[in-house]
Amino acid sequence: MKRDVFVSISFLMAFLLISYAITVKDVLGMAENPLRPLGGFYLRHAFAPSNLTSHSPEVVTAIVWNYRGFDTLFETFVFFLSIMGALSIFRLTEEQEKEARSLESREPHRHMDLITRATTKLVVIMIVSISASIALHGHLTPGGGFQGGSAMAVAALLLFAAFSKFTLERKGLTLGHVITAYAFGLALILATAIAPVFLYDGRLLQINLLPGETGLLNLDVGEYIAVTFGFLMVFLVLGISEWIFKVILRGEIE
Amino acid sequence: MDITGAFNAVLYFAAVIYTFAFVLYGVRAIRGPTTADIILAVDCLSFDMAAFMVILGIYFKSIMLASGAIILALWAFMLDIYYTKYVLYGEVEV
Amino acid sequence: MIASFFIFYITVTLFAIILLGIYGLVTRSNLIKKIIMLNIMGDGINMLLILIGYRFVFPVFPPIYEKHVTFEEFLARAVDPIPQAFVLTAVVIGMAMNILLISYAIQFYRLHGTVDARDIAEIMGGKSK
Amino acid sequence: MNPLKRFSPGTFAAVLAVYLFYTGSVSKYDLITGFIVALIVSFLIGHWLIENDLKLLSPKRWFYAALYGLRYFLVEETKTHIDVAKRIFTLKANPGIIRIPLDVESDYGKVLVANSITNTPGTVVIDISDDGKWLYVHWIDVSTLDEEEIKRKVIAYFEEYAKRIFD
Amino acid sequence: MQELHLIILAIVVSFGFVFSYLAMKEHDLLKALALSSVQSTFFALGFYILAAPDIVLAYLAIAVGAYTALVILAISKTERYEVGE
Repeated sequence: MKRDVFVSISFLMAFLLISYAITVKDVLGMAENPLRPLGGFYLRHAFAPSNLTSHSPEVVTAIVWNYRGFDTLFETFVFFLSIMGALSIFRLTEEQEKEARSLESREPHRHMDLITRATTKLVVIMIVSISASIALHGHLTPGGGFQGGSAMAVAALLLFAAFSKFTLERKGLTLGHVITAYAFGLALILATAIAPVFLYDGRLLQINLLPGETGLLNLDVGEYIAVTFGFLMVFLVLGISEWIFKVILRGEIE
Repeated sequence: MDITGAFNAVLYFAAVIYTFAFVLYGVRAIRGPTTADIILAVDCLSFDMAAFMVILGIYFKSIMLASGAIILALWAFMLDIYYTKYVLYGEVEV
Repeated sequence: MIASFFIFYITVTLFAIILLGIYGLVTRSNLIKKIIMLNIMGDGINMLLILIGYRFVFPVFPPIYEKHVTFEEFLARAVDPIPQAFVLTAVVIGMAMNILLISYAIQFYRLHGTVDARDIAEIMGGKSK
Repeated sequence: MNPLKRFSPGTFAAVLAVYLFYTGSVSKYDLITGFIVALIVSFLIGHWLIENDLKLLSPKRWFYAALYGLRYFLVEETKTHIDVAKRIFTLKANPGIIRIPLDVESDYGKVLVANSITNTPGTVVIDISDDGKWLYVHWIDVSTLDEEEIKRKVIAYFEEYAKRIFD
Repeated sequence: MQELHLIILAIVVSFGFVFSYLAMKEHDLLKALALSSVQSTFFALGFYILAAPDIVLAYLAIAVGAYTALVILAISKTERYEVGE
């Protein structure tokens, strides 16, 4: 109880201090907001006709993949690591996997009713083509690899919920295939990052040496594939029922 | 009468009505006794928000900003399906 | 004058949301609830960053060059693209972090049957208050 | 399964249309990328969305679909809106859940009937039986329990048109 | 004209604050998640007003779509009700 009072009072103090700093002192410089010089530089040079251009009218994508490309490259690896972490937490040995398969075959397929399924089919087709549009137009209009990939992941989630996971696994969306596709996406990103070194004697990730907008397009497509299948992988593993895990893990604990 | 002025007036009117609808749905989302009420309020709120975005897109004369509205309308559908599946079976996937 | 009042109101409320997120993160004991509050805090921070990059001019443009405006007008009216690039990274990393945290929570529940921070402290041999 | 058999021109056209609609421009780049995406999607899951592509080519079905749209949005919606508005002011309601048999064969026909019923005020579809033969509907005014009468009052002409469009 | 943006933004932020407070107070986690997704929807509108269409696309897909599904999944696998003080 005493602790709660302390916490509340300290938060109130912090709030008052911040309010004072913002309203009276104007620490954030919000009152009149000029364009900062670095932002002006990017705006001026992202689609300039002469040098330093990244051939992209979409300045955010230009910054994300071209000016600060290393940042985004390593961000992709952070994403990769977190997904690998989640997978390694839920890992099963080979015998356990076999046991899980045999237990899963006894489970009922909990798909939803006819109306929802038929509507979901239509919506999923829409989401797939919209997400492809977002990803492939990343360097022209708002969008990019991350946005398209997460949109596509939502389509996969809809399929999981409306049909059952087993229906999709029977149709060929198994964990092995998904990991293969994820690896393909990462390989595309890495290939685009390394290509200037071998082809044009450039540096790593110097993608404006590539002809036209190829570099940005490749990176966007690679990111699209990687993000989609990364999410999908996690949800495939999380989709295993809880009682199966309890049966399997019981042996391990005792 | 000036057609642009009339059009702008209609847009203002629609924006005010939508803001009022947000408040009403917000009340339902706050007070709703069961979780189903809250989810229904969230759903309606999302669709209203999508329409509001389109109105703002017309007002700012920028077609680029309208792409979010389509997406929002699709995502609200998914939220409903997940909630329904959880209530029906207690287990979401499988 | 009225504009600057609104700016201050928005900024202060955003800070209030951030502090609320931290408060919930500290005081709630359920791990899933902690994750929800962490996300609310992150949203507040993202919004604040975007607000710092905003320009207070009337027809404000997103940082995307369109053909039908001249380059000078675009420069005069487009918002700062750098915070947007930062926030784009932050949103995706936040989602990666969520995946990892939620898988930790689920696995802990499978092994020990609880997601309450006080019970976790007891299980791990600490003293719960 | 033979990949060529999976290909569905209907899905191809739908995906390309949504792609171009969302993009909002028809340049060479859009057409090429949209073509590739639509090709991939329709080879992967084409047979799954549309079972019989020939139905799409029949002009009679399109004509009935247009007629149905006009009639539904102009006549039926107005009628039921007026009816429900009257009920709000006079507070005359007799709500209950009824069961309606369905004759439509195809899935999309059933969806059309169910969504048409839900979209008109006063009636909401709650559930559909597993074999798709029965609809459970919450109706604001349960005035009769006779099956034919219920069908005439709630479903009206939806089912005839659904049969003509999709079967 | 400029004020209109700021008024809408102020409304959005106020709604966001109210709903995040309610989400903090709620003991039923599913309700808390629904309330926090109301807050996410309002923030998406806020990003939209702030002329950040890139962020809107990413944020909508993640905060309204994938994150909600993930947390519902986690709730269905763990506990629905938070134990009080």
